[in-house]
Amino acid sequence: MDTCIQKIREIAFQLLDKKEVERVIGFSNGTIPMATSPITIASKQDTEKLVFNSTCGLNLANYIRQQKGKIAVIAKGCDTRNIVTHIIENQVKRDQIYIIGVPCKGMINKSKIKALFEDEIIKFDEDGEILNVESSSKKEKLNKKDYLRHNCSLCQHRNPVIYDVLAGERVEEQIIDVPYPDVEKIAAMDADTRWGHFQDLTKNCIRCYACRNACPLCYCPTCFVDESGPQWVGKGQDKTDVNTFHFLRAFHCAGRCTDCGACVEACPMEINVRDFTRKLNKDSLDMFGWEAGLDLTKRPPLDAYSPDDPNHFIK
Amino acid sequence: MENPYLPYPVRIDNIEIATEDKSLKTFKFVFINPEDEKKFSYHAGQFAELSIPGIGEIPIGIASSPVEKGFVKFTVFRTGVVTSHLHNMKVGDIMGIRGPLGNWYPWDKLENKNVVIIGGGFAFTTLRSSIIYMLDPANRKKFKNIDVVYGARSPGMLLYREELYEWEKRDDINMHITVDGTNDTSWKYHKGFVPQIVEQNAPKADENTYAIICGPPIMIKFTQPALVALGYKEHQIIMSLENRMKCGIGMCGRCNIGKELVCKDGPVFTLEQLNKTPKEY
Amino acid sequence: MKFITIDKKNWAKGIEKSRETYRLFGPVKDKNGFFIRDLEKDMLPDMTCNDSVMSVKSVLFPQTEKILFASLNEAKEDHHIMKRVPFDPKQRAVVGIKPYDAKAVELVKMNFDTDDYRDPYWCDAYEATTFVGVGINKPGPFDFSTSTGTGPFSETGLDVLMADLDDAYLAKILTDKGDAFMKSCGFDKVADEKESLALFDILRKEAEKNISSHIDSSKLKDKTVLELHEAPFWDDIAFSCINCGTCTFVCPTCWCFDIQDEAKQKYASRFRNWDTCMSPLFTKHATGHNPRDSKTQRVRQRFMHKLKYFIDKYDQGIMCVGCGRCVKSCPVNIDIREVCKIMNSYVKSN
Amino acid sequence: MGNLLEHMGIERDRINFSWISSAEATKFVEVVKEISNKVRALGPNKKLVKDYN
Repeated sequence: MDTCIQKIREIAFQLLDKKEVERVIGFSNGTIPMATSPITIASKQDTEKLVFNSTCGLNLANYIRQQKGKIAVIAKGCDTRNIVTHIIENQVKRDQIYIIGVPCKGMINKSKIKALFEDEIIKFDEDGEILNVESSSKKEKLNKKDYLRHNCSLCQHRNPVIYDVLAGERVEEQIIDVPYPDVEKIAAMDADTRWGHFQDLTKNCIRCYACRNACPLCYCPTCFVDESGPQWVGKGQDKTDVNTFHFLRAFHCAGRCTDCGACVEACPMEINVRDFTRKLNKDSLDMFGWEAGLDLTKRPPLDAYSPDDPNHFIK
Repeated sequence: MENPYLPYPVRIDNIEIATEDKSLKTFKFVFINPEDEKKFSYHAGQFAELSIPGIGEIPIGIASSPVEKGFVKFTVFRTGVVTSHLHNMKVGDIMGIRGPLGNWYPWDKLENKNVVIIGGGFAFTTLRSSIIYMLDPANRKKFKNIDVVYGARSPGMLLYREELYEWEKRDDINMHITVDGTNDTSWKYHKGFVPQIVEQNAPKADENTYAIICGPPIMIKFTQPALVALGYKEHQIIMSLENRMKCGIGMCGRCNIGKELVCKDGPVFTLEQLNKTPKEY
Repeated sequence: MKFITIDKKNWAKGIEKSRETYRLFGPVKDKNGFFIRDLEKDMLPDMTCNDSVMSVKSVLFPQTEKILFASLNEAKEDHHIMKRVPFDPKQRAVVGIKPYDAKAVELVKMNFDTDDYRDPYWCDAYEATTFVGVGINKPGPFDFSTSTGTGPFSETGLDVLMADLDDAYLAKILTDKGDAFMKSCGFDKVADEKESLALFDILRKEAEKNISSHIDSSKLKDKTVLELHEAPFWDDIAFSCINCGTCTFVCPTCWCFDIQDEAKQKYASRFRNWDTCMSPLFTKHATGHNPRDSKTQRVRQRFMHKLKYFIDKYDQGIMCVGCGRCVKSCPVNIDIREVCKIMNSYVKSN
Repeated sequence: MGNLLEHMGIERDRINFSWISSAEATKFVEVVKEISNKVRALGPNKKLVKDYN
């Protein structure tokens, strides 16, 4: 990753130096272990602050809307797919965005690593495929591949699908035979067990909306949960209201979600809200052969009429 | 101690359409429990939460005056969920009122002073309350000259028209009624925006003159320089703010400007106070 | 000062016994950490809890609380007349809370119990609650509570402060409420005052020494609101913020709320829900005008409230107890310690 | 949408999408009859129901 950081800094420096972009959006080191924070850089001196590592799990496509002038953004494979969706949906213009693509070997599952320790992690660094993690009571040397986020372990688009420059060598794509084992596992349960699964999934939700706000696709000026006339959903902790928020938000991402995992990354309660979105991603693939954000020239399935639509109601 | 969230039950006693476009209605409420009226003892300039069970609450300035007994009045602009619902309610319907809330115009400080009241559009409610209060025979002698500049888009958009024309006839109050424009050839008052009428007609400031302003942000913005030009100092300009509110008692946290809470420390502030706080209103 | 020794072998039995008088709350381990929950039958407070994801504030101030109700059935005499939801007068005890959370309760009290108004929901719950705290022997790396007027063995806001001595608890009884709770548990083995005081002193010093994180808020008081408000650094601080409500919801001192009505058929309920200054809706007027329309304005509001307005209003320090929850939970790692540093060291250039 | 709700454990027969033109009165009646029969067979819904009080 170190060479990649150097490359990112060089590219950013050049872009700012030649005034090709007004700002570069990237990641900076966080104030606590296993944290990085989105940052915007306008001066070439500040490019030293840019970093990139396995903790950059957020999706910077979330920061590219409503920016003035041309900006550069650092993007992993899933993030570039999200940018494609943004371009298709007319949220940004291709020529406003300079994409610094980063071929990605996956981001780490912070919750899973934290769960190895009784106390707080005080030190984290990575050395190639090895993660060195330390708390005040113990040290662990971990293989990164065992601690990938779930979406990264099943990712088939690690390389950016759209970019102006790559900040590293392309990586080998994973061959995944069963891309949706999690969805299939839930589908195999009976209806009441499935219901129980989703009830349990969201039970700790505090409705902070971090999942929604970390999601680049959730850019509606007024989200349906915030609408008051008419009010679609109650605002309290009623379970039905909480679940309605989750499944409707997921539905609004149907055919658009690139499974970047930012929603789960952001959730302070470590809720795997991807259990909602992944079902829709699988349906998009099964019914329409569609994976979001791969092609600038194709309209997404929910936005196009086709005489051979597999849904029976349309006939 | 009383529960400050629990509204007093009231019955809608009368509903008047206040403006020609029907976007404003004046609601007259009577308290279902007569003893609640005493508890709801208020000063001109305060507001209350109109509370409709199952719909919500909305903070509205009290348009009736403390010297008017037996009822309370509110003039409400139809805009959101609660006000739309209220506009569809009928005489005899039961709802709630929570208050009185907030501070009021500084009546003690205004004694023996000249008072200039400046209002625009539908922000004339607490100003009406204030004028009725000052004109009350028991109070009129406490104040020196009273000037009122009040403007609306058109004659039909002026609130409390009958009262305005009555006041115009009196000699203990100087009315400067204005409209932005009108085709009505019989219109016998001013034409022009409030700031301009203020500049032309409001009395010049001396240390015994205070101005109370209530109106839309754009009017306030342009009236301030007019008042400054007339010699008003920051502490002589008194304004009433509106911010989004929920609790009305300084607890829910949303209406603050700096450390001041508009619902409890306000809504009435002098320009001098406001100039020390962030302009988050 | 009264001290009581509790053999851990007797702990469970004693806590169980207190249920005759008290409804119990305490830390419970769940999927992603500890939560302070209503302890149902057979549940004990999990005393291994180092710190909880959510603070103790929900005991007095639930995230959703029904406050009033009314019948909308016009056939009923009292239709459309709102009434308070009856208050359960049973005594409550929160067992195993951390001293910084108890300090937070004291800060929140300033908002809900004022000279002008008393919030009956919060205050009634507060008066019915006994706070049984436990000192933190090994503070975590994000605990900066000694910089915020509390600390791992601070007594502020507690009725009992216990020290965990491996096989026993040593309890310092701080109030009559605390004394009553200990009696209800049957914990009555009095410990020597002098020795206990000395022991607490050693534990406190040891724990405070372990605190590695500090902030300096000393200069904030003397700055003007406007110089901080208009300072140039807010856009940078706010850039990464996604405007979720995590920081405000995990914060033990954030008290802002929303009031919402719901109606079904002939029954109306009024609820209050936690609200967050991070949401644009928090301040949006019905007209569409929003005094804090931009992300920067909202982020600034949160930090200005905690680190400036609160100081100016109450002169009781900052509105932060140094628990570190927001630091750990923020999805984009906005760190109040860094923001405090920037604000505290800011000097307006001319 | 139907698939997602079903995936969450809501019975499939409670959810129906139909495309009916305003001129297709007969079809509308048929569809409504069919749905009501299916839902009646399922009995009252217990999931995703808001508990007021």
